[in-house]
Amino acid sequence: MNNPFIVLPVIFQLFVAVILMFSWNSKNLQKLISVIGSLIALLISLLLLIQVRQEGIQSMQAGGWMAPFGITFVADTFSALLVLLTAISGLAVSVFSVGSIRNARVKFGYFPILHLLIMGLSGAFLTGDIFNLYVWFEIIIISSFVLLTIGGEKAQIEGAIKYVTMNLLASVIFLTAIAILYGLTGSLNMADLSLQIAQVENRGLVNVTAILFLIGFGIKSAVFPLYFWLPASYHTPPPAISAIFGGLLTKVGVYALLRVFSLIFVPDDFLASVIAILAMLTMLTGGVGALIQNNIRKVFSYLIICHIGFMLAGLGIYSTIAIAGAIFYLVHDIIVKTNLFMVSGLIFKFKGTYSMRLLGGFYKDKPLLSLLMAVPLFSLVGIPPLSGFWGKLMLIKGAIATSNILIIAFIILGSFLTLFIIARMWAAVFWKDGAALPKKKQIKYFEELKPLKRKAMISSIAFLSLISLAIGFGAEWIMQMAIHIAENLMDPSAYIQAVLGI
Amino acid sequence: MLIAVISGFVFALLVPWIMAQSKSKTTIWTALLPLAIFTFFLLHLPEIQNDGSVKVSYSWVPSIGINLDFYLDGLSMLFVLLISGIGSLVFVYTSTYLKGHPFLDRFYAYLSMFMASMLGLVLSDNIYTLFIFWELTSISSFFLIGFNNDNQASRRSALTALSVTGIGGLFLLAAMVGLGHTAQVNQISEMSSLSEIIQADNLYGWIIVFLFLAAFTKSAQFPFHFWLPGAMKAPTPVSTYLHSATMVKAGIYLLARFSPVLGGHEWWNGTLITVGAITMVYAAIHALFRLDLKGILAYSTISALGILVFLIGLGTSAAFLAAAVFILVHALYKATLFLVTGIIDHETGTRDISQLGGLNKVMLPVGVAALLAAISNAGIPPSFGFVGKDLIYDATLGMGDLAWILTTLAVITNIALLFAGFLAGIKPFFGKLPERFAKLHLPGPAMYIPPLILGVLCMFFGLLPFLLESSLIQPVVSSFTETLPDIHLKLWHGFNLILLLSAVTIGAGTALYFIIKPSEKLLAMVSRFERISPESIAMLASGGFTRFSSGWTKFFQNGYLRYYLITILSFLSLLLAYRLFTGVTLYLDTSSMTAVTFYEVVVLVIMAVAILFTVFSKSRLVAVASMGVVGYSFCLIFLFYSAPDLAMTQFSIDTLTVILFVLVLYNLPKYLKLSETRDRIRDGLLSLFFGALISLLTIEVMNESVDKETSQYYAENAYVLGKGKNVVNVILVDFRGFDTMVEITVLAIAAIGVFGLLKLHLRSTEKE
Amino acid sequence: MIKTRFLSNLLLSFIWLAVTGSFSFVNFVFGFVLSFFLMWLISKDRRENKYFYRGPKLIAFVFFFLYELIKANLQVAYDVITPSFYMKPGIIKIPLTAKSDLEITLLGNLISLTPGTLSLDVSDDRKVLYVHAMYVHDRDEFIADIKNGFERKLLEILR
Amino acid sequence: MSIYDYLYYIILPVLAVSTLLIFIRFIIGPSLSDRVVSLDLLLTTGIGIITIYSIHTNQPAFLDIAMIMALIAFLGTVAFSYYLEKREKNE
Amino acid sequence: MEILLVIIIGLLYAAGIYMMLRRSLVKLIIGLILLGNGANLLIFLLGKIVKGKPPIIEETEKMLGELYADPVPQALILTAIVISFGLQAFAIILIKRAYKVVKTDDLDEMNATDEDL
Amino acid sequence: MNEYVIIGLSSLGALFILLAAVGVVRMPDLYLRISVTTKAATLGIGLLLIAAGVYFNEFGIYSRVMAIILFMLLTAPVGAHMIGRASYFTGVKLWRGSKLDDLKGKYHPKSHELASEHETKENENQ
Amino acid sequence: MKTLIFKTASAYLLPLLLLFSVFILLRGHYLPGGGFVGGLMAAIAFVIHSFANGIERTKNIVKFHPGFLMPVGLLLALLAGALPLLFGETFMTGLWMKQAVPVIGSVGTALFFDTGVYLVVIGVTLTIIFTISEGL
Ligand code: NA
Ligand code: NA
Repeated sequence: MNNPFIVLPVIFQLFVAVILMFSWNSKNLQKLISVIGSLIALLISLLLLIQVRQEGIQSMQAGGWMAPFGITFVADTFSALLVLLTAISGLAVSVFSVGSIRNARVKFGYFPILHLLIMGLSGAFLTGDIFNLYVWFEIIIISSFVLLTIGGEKAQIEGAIKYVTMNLLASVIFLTAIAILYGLTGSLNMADLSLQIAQVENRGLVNVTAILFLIGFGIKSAVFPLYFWLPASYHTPPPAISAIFGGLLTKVGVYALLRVFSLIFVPDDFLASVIAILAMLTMLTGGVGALIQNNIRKVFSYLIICHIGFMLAGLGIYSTIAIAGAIFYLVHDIIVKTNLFMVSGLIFKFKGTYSMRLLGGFYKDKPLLSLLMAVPLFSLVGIPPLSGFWGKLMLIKGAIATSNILIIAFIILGSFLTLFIIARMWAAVFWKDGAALPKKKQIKYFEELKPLKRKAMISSIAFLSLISLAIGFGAEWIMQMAIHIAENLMDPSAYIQAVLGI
Repeated sequence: MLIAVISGFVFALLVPWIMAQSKSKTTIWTALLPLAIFTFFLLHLPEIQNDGSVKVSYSWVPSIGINLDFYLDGLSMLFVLLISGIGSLVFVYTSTYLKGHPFLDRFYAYLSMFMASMLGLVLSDNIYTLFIFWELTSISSFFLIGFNNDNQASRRSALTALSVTGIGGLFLLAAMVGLGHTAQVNQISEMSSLSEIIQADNLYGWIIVFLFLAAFTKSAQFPFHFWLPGAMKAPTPVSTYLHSATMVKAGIYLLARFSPVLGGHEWWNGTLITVGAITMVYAAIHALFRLDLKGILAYSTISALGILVFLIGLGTSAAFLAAAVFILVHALYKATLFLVTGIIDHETGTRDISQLGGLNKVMLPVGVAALLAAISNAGIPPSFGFVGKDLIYDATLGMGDLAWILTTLAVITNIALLFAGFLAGIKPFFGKLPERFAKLHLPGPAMYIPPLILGVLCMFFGLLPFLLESSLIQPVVSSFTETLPDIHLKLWHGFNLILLLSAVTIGAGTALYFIIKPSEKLLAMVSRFERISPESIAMLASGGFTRFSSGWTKFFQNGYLRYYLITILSFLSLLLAYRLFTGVTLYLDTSSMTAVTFYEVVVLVIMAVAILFTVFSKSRLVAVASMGVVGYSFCLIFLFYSAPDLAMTQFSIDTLTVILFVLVLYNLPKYLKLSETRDRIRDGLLSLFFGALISLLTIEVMNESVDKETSQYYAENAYVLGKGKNVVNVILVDFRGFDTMVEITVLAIAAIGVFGLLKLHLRSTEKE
Repeated sequence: MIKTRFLSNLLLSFIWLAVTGSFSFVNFVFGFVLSFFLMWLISKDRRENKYFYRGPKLIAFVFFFLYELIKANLQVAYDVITPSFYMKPGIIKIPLTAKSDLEITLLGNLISLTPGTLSLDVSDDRKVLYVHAMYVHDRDEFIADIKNGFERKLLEILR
Repeated sequence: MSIYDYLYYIILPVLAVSTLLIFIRFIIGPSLSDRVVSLDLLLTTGIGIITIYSIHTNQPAFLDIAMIMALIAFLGTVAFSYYLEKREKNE
Repeated sequence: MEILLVIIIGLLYAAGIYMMLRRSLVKLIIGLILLGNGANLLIFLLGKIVKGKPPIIEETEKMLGELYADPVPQALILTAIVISFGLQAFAIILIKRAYKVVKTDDLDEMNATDEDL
Repeated sequence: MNEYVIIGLSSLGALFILLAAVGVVRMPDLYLRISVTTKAATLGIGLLLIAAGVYFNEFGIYSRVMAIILFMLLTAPVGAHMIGRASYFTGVKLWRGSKLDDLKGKYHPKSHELASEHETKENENQ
Repeated sequence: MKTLIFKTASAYLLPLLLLFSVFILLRGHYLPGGGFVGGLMAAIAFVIHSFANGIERTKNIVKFHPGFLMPVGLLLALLAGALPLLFGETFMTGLWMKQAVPVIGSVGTALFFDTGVYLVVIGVTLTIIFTISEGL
């Protein structure tokens, strides 16, 4: 099977980025290209998912070199689904950027880099080669690093330094792990590695290598105690950038963890308990962190950590149901976190602050908008049947099946903290009377924007809210996929077959 | 049935729109929906008699067995009728109570949503949909309690209510999942036959713990009761609907519903009796000292809920019967009292019981309703309350050894409750009318007719209890228990112990009413104990948790990058070391290694010294230069070991890096503030430990030599298939060309980044 | 003029390579010398001839330079190896006859390449070259050495 | 003694010793210029080592590295000079 | 020889980390570079090292002979080096920008984003 | 025959490099170090390269060897000049045994313009 | 830096290095070298020139914005990768001309790909160095 179509989501983004670079001097053209490009990318990803669902796992051997000799790209349901979600988030952020990103940034390559970031994410989801995964990670790091820093003042730069240092440390650890894998097996193809690593007699070394992967990807997924870069940086860049970060960056780490710890390494008891403990502490850390924040973007940042704990718990429990839960949660979280950072951006556009203490009065002034923003907020909480609920349900199912009451307790704690925090935020930002804040000169307020820009911002939020609702109410659809994905992760023979033909 | 449930949600969405469209200010028409639902279910009443039930199922998320299974039996029928019946009255009442309120549309939306959720909850046969509707009741009540959202107290109590019920909801989820796991089915109606299997499962204990937490929080059982008095900040229709008649009874419903599945076990019954008893007594006594009408009602409601839990805990069919009747009794009189309180509040502007009196003179119909309710509450014949109280005593007396203790507790509770009922239903209307209230008028009929209807019903069912006997109560009880008791509801049982107890209750309660005069002083006296009340403890705990959160967060996220790195690296080192020293046999195989040569050693020595020099040099530029030396030594190493391409690239890149550094560094000040020696030693040890681990690991991996199939393939095919003789280059542009493609993209991004970083200067600090 | 000559010379040597079909360095040198000789034979104009006698001069200069290089190297070597220093270093200003960029640069570089001397800088008006030298026993003698040696010979070739 | 042995046992060690000596100057300094000069000289010596190594291993391909070094090596020197001058001007 | 290289690898990792734990942004970046070098050398070493046999096919041959250096690690390192270069370049320029904006090279003074809530 | 040429050339080359190395350690000031090293090393490398050319004895190799030597001849003196000049600005001192310094005071302290004869007024003031 | 010697030398070094960089690029498939190192060499040629003559003069020589080379190079690499799709092959399959071209050897998509790399590297390096030098 050699289906070149599966790299199209990646290549197409590169193509769009190149075209954008060529239109360097025309801001409006760039915006147009970006939105149209993102739309087409969404279509492509949708077609890919449909194809994978209908015809099974697709693979492409780049350059026609049969695996494991070339670089293999593999689209199973997991990858295709994540690529689709990336495209959805990408489209939303692109549209949101049209409304919210300053022209000065557009002049300095905002859009090309945004598309290259999305390309990197899609590439990471699709690749079947461990070193190629490293390369995709690097493109993600550099593009996010650039997006985070450019045009930045103090806070942004400080955040970026922390962000990039820890992520580069993660890369080095990852690279070290790849070196060891190569030393042990002589292979880089993940499917091939799956077979080769099973034959390594020195299991101790395999376990040590697994630790390196755990930490490397753990840093990227912002797991306790490796998460520090996230709260230090996510609240600093323009909201459109926070949105794509919040939605996708950590998720790629989670994806990598799930993939590597099912395909290449199967966690032994020690590792599984380490993962489970980390998951619980991650929930706790994210939850309590969010609890004491006042800046809404910081609240969301910590909640990302908290919810990464949920996904990690799925891996720690390591059963089909639990992993399906983690995957469902992943799907939900990508959409909702992207949306929430856009929501925070919109709030800022109205009031000129992210501080909950100062904000207020939305519910009275903007009832429809409040309703719109309530969708991602309460989806995040997981008020059933909104999207956040289903993954959690599956996780608890998985934990019950293994009688892991402690994990349940932490999931309950994490969920409760999320509920409390969001409800409190609702009370503070929407219910509380908003004293009219003094208008700051350096902020362009929502009312001052052109109608097209306003519509762009609101429609992107509406778009993702609709998707969230669809995930919640149409849970069956995602659930089938999540279970299918989890089954395929637990038994990767189909994946290996699709790549190596054995 | 689905339509009945869904319609509420749809209605919630439509209400604001319809109201925006219609010009008329009356909103009484909204009551048509609950009324229609009430009628719909009333028509189903015959179907559930004689053990009958109605079952419908709609597929939703079949892959995990979550479907919209609905099940209508006696128990659900009782609740459904309460929900839609009282709902209708509340809708009507609201149309006047909140007339002209700017957000009335939203209020109706939440109210319908809440009603629909309640309906869904009591009709669900699927454990998961049960949970879903349960959560929806919490969330819609959050919006209802916080409806007056510019009031800080109102926001706070909404938050408290949501927190308590929300965490309960999560426990319910855990309970349901556990139940589904042990029973292997998701339909409650199919679980009662699996009761033994479930109770034998290891998870049984956890399941009931979770379930209790859910039920006790929702139904305001001690020690989770404190959210309920706070929730009285909500507009009165909300208090009436949620906090007396319906939502708080969801916990009772839950316990009742699962009694046949989980009940009968000593853990189950023991806990329920204990918690129920504590709650009913504790709350009843608390009700004695309140001044706020709503506060009195809130505590008496908690007490009533305690009675219900207590009864379910008793687990006998007599107790179930008592519970079934008491649910109805309580709903009727308590809703009446709440609605009345709302009218008083609405008209007089106060709910302070010490300031109220003689209102009969200005609003007689309201007073009548209140009186009827108070009588029923007191259990004075011929009210329906009398029937209920009789059944309670009947149930407690049937408990064998414990009968006396339990009965005493019930009597004490009932005395206090009677007092509270009088306080709320009689005190405001009799006695002297304060002058400032002299000019008050009867509110609109939409407000006083609903309580009147309910008040009358309190009497009506008392006089004609048999109307309910087989139509409703018997089906209810039959859904609790297989062994159907012979049920005869009647007012008069003849002279017996129960009658005596009733008389004692009424007498003592009435006496109390005349002795205790609620006052600030009394309230203050009681308040002294609040420091040890569950609420204070919860607040203390939550304060503690916040402090813990703050400490935990600031400890880890302290702002110093190097501590972050230290944490990460220590964690990594520990895990690595553990796995390396426990799982790997360390040895060194030198057989396949290459010989040591002088010139290589020289290069390595230079490299090592240059590394150290880089680390310890006091000037940036010198560090950069010696980093250059490191790079150039690398270049030689690559050369010695047959990697000319690498050597070239390393060399060019190192030179460029040095140039970049040099271009950047010229305007930086000198290194300042060297860290303390202690820090440096700590960092040095950590670094060396980590470095040593990596070295060890490398040696061990080197021992495991493998044939590299991929390399062999490249060696054979680079020229034949790839048409190139420099195999490394063929790999880069062909075999692994994709890496290179990404690699140059990385470079391009870096360049754009550098360009923007130095050239983009945002005007002022304009923010996005 | 010279450039064209040189290029045609080069071209001819490549043609020679192609004709003989043997791509070796020796063959190339042979081809170059051969075509140089042939071009000299067929040249008519005196001005064109400059190219031809400049060639031998260039070779002579190279040998002169190598001689200087080795001589100076030995001198420096002796100083480096023996324990005490015999040197008398200093920075000397040398007035320039060389005018064009190329002339000055070449001169400066050649001086630098010789052990013991180092061209530090050229004045902005291009009148003098500052040279650091190891053995400055007499300033005027040193200046004369440079001017009569490197500079004169160099200019002869370039002009 | 073959030519390979000669290169290997005599020439390469001599070059290695030279490298060490130059590196000592790098460490001593004292000025940045001294370090730059010795860095440049290290590279030059490196070119020598590469040349001999290419003979020793019979790999002319290694000479290409020498070529690139020869071309780029002085860039570092130029950059440091640039730095020194700039810093001087700025002060 | 390998043992010496292993020691150098350990030294590079240790030095890189030690540098990263200093307070200066410049040192941090130098540390990252050293760390990257360490990883590269690790890849190189674990691919098995061979002296004097570059993976270049002889002019007269069609494939590599018996003994040759493993080309795969070389290709991987090349990619890694180049990518690190991109990141390094940006990071180095960031020093400049950071100094301009934050007026310091001291990382301890760059903790505002974590402090205010 | 070739062998002896190679041995001769490489020995001489190595010797020159060693000389430069000793020089760079021993010479008392920076300018002297530059003086000693650039040339000796260039000569040494040139000889080694020619040795390599003789060894491989191929046109391609010879041309490459020539190219490398040419590059070195072009860059080495320029580099030496640059660093020597810059060091002078930054005040790297001449060895105390130095005889004379014609360059003293000729540089304009701000613009780094270099005068040939007359010192600028600012310099006089220093 | 105003030094006559450096300035003059740089004028000769520039073409020399550029020529050399193309050489390195073209032979990369056979011997050490390739697009990356070749591109670096070319960029370094301009960097040296800019050190000697100032950014503005070098920019005049380059004639177009170096940043422009990046998308051009990327596009070239992309097209070299995508071209096989037209021939029914998968992405990045090497296509080769039947006959070898003198000097260069076999010409195929790999060469175009490498040329793309070459251009990107020049563009990137120059953009970085020029940007930072302008800020000095
Ligand atoms: Na010199
Ligand atoms: Na000299």
